[in-house]
Amino acid sequence: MRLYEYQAKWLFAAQGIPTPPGAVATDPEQAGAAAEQLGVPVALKAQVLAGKRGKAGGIRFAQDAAGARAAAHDILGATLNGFVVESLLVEQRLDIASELYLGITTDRSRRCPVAIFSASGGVEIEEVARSEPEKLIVMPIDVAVGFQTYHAMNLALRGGLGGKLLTAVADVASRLYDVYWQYDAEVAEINPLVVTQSGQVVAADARMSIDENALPRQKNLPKNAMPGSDLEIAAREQGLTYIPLDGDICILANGAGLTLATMDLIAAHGGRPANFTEVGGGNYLKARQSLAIALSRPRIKALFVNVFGAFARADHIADGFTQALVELKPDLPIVACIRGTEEETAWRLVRERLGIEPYKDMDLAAAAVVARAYGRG
Amino acid sequence: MRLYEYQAKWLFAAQGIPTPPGAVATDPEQAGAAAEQLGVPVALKAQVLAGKRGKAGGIRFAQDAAGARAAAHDILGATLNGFVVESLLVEQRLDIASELYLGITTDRSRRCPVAIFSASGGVEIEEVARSEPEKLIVMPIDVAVGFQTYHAMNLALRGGLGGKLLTAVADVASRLYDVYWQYDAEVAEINPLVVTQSGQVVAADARMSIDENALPRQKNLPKNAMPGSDLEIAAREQGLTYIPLDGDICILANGAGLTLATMDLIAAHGGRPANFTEVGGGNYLKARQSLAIALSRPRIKALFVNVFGAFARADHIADGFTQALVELKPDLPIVACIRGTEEETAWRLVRERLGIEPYKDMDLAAAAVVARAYGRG
Amino acid sequence: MLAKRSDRVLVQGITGREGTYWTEKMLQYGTRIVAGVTPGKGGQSVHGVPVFDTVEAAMLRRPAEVSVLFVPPMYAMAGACEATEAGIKNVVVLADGVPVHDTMVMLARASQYGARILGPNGPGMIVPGETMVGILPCWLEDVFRPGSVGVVSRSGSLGTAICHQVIRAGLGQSVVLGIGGDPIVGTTTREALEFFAQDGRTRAVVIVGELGGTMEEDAAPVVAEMGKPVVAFIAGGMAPEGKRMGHAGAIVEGDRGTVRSKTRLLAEAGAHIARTPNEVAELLSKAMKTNR
Amino acid sequence: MLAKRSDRVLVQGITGREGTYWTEKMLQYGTRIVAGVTPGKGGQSVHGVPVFDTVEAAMLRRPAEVSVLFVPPMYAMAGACEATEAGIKNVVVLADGVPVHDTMVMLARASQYGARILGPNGPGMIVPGETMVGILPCWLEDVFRPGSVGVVSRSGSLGTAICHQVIRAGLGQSVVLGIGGDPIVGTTTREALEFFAQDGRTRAVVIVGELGGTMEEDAAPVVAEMGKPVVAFIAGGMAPEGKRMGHAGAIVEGDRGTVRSKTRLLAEAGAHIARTPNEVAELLSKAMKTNR
Repeated sequence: MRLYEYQAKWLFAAQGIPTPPGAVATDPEQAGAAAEQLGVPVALKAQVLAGKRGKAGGIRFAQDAAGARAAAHDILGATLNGFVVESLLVEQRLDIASELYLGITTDRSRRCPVAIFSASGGVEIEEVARSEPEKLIVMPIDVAVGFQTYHAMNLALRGGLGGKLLTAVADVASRLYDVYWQYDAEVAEINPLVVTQSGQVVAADARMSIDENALPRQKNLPKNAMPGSDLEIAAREQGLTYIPLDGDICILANGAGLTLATMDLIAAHGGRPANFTEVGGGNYLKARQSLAIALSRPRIKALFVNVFGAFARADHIADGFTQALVELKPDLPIVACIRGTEEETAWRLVRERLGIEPYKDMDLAAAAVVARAYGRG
Repeated sequence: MRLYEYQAKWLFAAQGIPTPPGAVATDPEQAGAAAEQLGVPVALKAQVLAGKRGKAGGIRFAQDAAGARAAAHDILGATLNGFVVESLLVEQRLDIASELYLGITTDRSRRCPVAIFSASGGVEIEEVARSEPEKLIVMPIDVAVGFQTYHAMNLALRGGLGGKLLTAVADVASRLYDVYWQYDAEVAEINPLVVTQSGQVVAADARMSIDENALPRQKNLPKNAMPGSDLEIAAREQGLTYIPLDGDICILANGAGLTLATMDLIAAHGGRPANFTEVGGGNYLKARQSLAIALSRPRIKALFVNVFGAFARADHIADGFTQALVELKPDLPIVACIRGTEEETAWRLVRERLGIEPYKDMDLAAAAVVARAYGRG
Repeated sequence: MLAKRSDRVLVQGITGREGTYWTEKMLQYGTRIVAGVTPGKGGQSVHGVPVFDTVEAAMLRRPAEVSVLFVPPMYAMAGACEATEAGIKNVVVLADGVPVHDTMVMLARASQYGARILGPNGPGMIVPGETMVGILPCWLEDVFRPGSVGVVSRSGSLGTAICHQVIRAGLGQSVVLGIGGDPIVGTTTREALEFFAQDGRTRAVVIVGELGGTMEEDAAPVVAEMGKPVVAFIAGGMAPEGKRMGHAGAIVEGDRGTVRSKTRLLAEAGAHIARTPNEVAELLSKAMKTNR
Repeated sequence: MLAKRSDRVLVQGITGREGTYWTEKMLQYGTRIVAGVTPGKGGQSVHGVPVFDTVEAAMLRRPAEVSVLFVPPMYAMAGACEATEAGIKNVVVLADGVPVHDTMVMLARASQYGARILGPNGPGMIVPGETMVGILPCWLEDVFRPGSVGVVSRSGSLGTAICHQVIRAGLGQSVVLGIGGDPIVGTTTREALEFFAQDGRTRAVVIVGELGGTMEEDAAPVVAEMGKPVVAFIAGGMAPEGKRMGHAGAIVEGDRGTVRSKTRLLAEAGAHIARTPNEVAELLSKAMKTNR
């Protein structure tokens, strides 16, 4: 779950990381008032969960309160990389002497957190990673030990810092790890970490995303709507994963891997998958909601159910989706392929409740649903 | 720093350990009101930092509010094992089915924390330790791992528990370790841990003491006066260690070990040490306060200063105590033995400021101070 | 690394609904389940298997080489640590939804004790005809049969479907390893391949992967060296590209993590790439014939 | 376990007041100080010793075998962990006031890295005439002289005073170990005795103990077996009995921890017990003569 910049900055500031004085504004008046209170000049930053916000016009500067109101008027309500801007972060503008990069993330390959630092920060950091990798210091972290100040000191030192800047950056880095660890973050990132003309180190931007599996124990996080369409949000509120795609064949499968493979299979047969909807684990209990969401989109031409039951038993899943389809009564061709634990019970449920014969080979089933969806069956 | 029972119970309860409903009372009216609010019968427990409180009459029971007032009237202001009772903890009386013992402490010999459990708890636990040591389970804790619920489960299991009582006690034990660790405790102890008639596990008593070296980082502890005489408290407030003894030769030495040895030496020569006052480490800067406190007692017959400077340099210590004696002008024989780092400067200061010749051999010095204190010199 | 027929197995969380159900399935398959653990339920029994309060207590009376955890995701870390601390060297974590930080701690502790974790978020493992530890539908005869194909899968349901393809090819499996679909797992594709390279019974390998992470890329060098045919199916070619975790994610993963990068590296290492599950059967048949 | 003349020494916190003062004293005594560490002060020098920002940075350019910490008590744990992690095997922690929980963590980490801690809350160590690491007044010629008596002390000032008694007895010291006065220390009296038992230069040992804890009791068995005369002075016979830490303290310490229990066990093991510091000189002279 990704946090907004201002939310991440709350958490950073609470851990003692310096952030610019600022306030959130949802209308131009608030933005003007914030500018007055903070003292000008200010930066106004669109709060959207998208990168490259600056290039898309999501960051503006203002010399006075009137300018802040005008800029806020322009940005609020605008669409930025597909997201509507609903709030702004108004901050004191920093006198930038230099821009550093600092991040903590989970490294899937090393199977541990890593701290990343570069004295060449800013928006072009990925370009630095490609062209001058020696300027990026990546340090694996032993979770049993944590990331102590002396580790952070070594990181900044390898990155070329010295003197007061070394100790200031190391202090921020070790606090950033504490935030990352404490909030079950996937990533906690400051880019740029600004060194001001007066030598202060300040987190000018903040990016943070939380492991959704850890949300049950993260009671103190800011409540936050993730980005997405209304359907995505509806699914998420019910604890379901639903990602809409461009196509027209609705897919329901169990397990992320089989769902991905089912999409590939539909495509291999010339079909266009309409969504990624997973009912693995305990989610088969929510088949009705999943299907209601997935089928509610216009232009759906067919439904393909693909189940290979194991831990989530085939009969349980079949019970869930057949009941749901009996209730929803979609006016669509339905093809179901079912295998796995208690498959015979599952087949019986499909025959009895839906009046169709289940497939046992997913390749044949995929071919059938594509043919029927596009009127070739 | 030892906490009062009610303070320890606050910390335990905040960590989720069940404690009896209760309230603190400092006068009989409060005690009566508390009894009414809690519902009778109640237990009234003197809040003093002394053991065997029950045997000394510090615990009373009452069947109604009037009884509670009467009991409070008896206990408050009474002296218990040398401590004046200034407050009571009024608690719902427990229906005791059995009493267990549970403690976490730092084991100096094993150099790690240990968890201790016995199904035979209560006031006679030390007797159990002597006569039936097999009933006491002592489990060392790896600080890198902590004391997880499964460790606690093994502890309670080895102690003979099973079923729901096993999981309930294990839950309390692992929370008790969390309190111990989080608050830098030397000991966190529940004796008895009561199993009520209805099968609940409740911390009927609570004992906790905090590592004083950790107080600078323990900002959230209840403020608390440690027990002791006014002089002890005055010394502690200035960050000094001062323990009054029965004798009449005032001692000032640097380092705990040398101070102890100096006391022994005075005794070996037939003298009676009046106090333990240490000025090691950075405390030599507080020599004036130390001496003011130590010399303020009546019947002091002589002052013996014994310094062997190392990290705390002899000249620094000498500078401190000679200045203090110039100011305090005690009308007493003074004997000073000084050795160690920058000793020559120290000797010069003693000669110039106090007009006495310092000793270099502590045995001769001790003999001299005893002789002069008792008029034999 | 893996359970053998002779290995004794402990079931943590045996008295729960899933634990009880799968204990029966495993016993029926021939898995040597010697004990179960549920705190507070010591002394009971489940399908004839004695239950203990802790792993330590179970190990004193009924030592085991393998433990499989039927515990909720938030308790998986404690369960795995308990098992490794009590001396179990192979721990199978099935739970879906374990926080990644917990997984990292679990793996750090396991490596201290010289133990291996399989999972989290996988279906466990099976040596067809010998033993099954986990939640695989071992009784389905057109899915699991003894044979010579090693299967390593990040996905439970897809892995099971691919096992059916192995049978369709007229073959069977030496070992099927469900390594789990989480971002970080205890046993990687690469480690599974290293095992298959050494394993005498395994004559060919199927890799079931999916987009995200770099496990398939990391395994490619072993594919090149192992001297046994490898067929790979990487799911997710049609999925929208996953959101990267900030610059940090881009920096640590670089250009890797896509289906394209995985299939390219595996193909360059000599693996046969299946575009659909059914192609696995065909490619496998062909590869086994050529290899002979 | 101990510094030799050839050992290279790092000074953590070298730019502080105490660090600077004692670096000069150690250098004058002949200690091979090769580097200092103070974060943010890399590139400076103190008495000719180059300063680095971290121990890792120092070790890359100026490797050392021993580190001595002149850091405030709340930073001792981090400093010791930094040193052991960077590969230093002997760490001397001088600070008085280190929280005991920090000491336990420090020791657990040191043992992971195969390192030894001397201290906290001790004055360090000296091999008279060779090297001094810590804050001992090594230049006092009637306190420290090369010789054959090993001294182990829990107290800095008292230990120094006892060293003077060794000189009064016409002898000198092989090694003086200030193990520190804290409830938990990295090197115990027992471990020191085990070293002295093996050490060829050491022909007799003086134990300087005090009331509290069980280090002296724990060391008694080594006294009985070491075959070298041992003189012990245990301070605190006149002190009021320390407050026990609840029942728990009584349970773990039992009847041990008093001056009486320490002197009884040491005497039974064959140690000569001094009642005053001056008696140490007499008992030592006598023991060395008898032993010849």
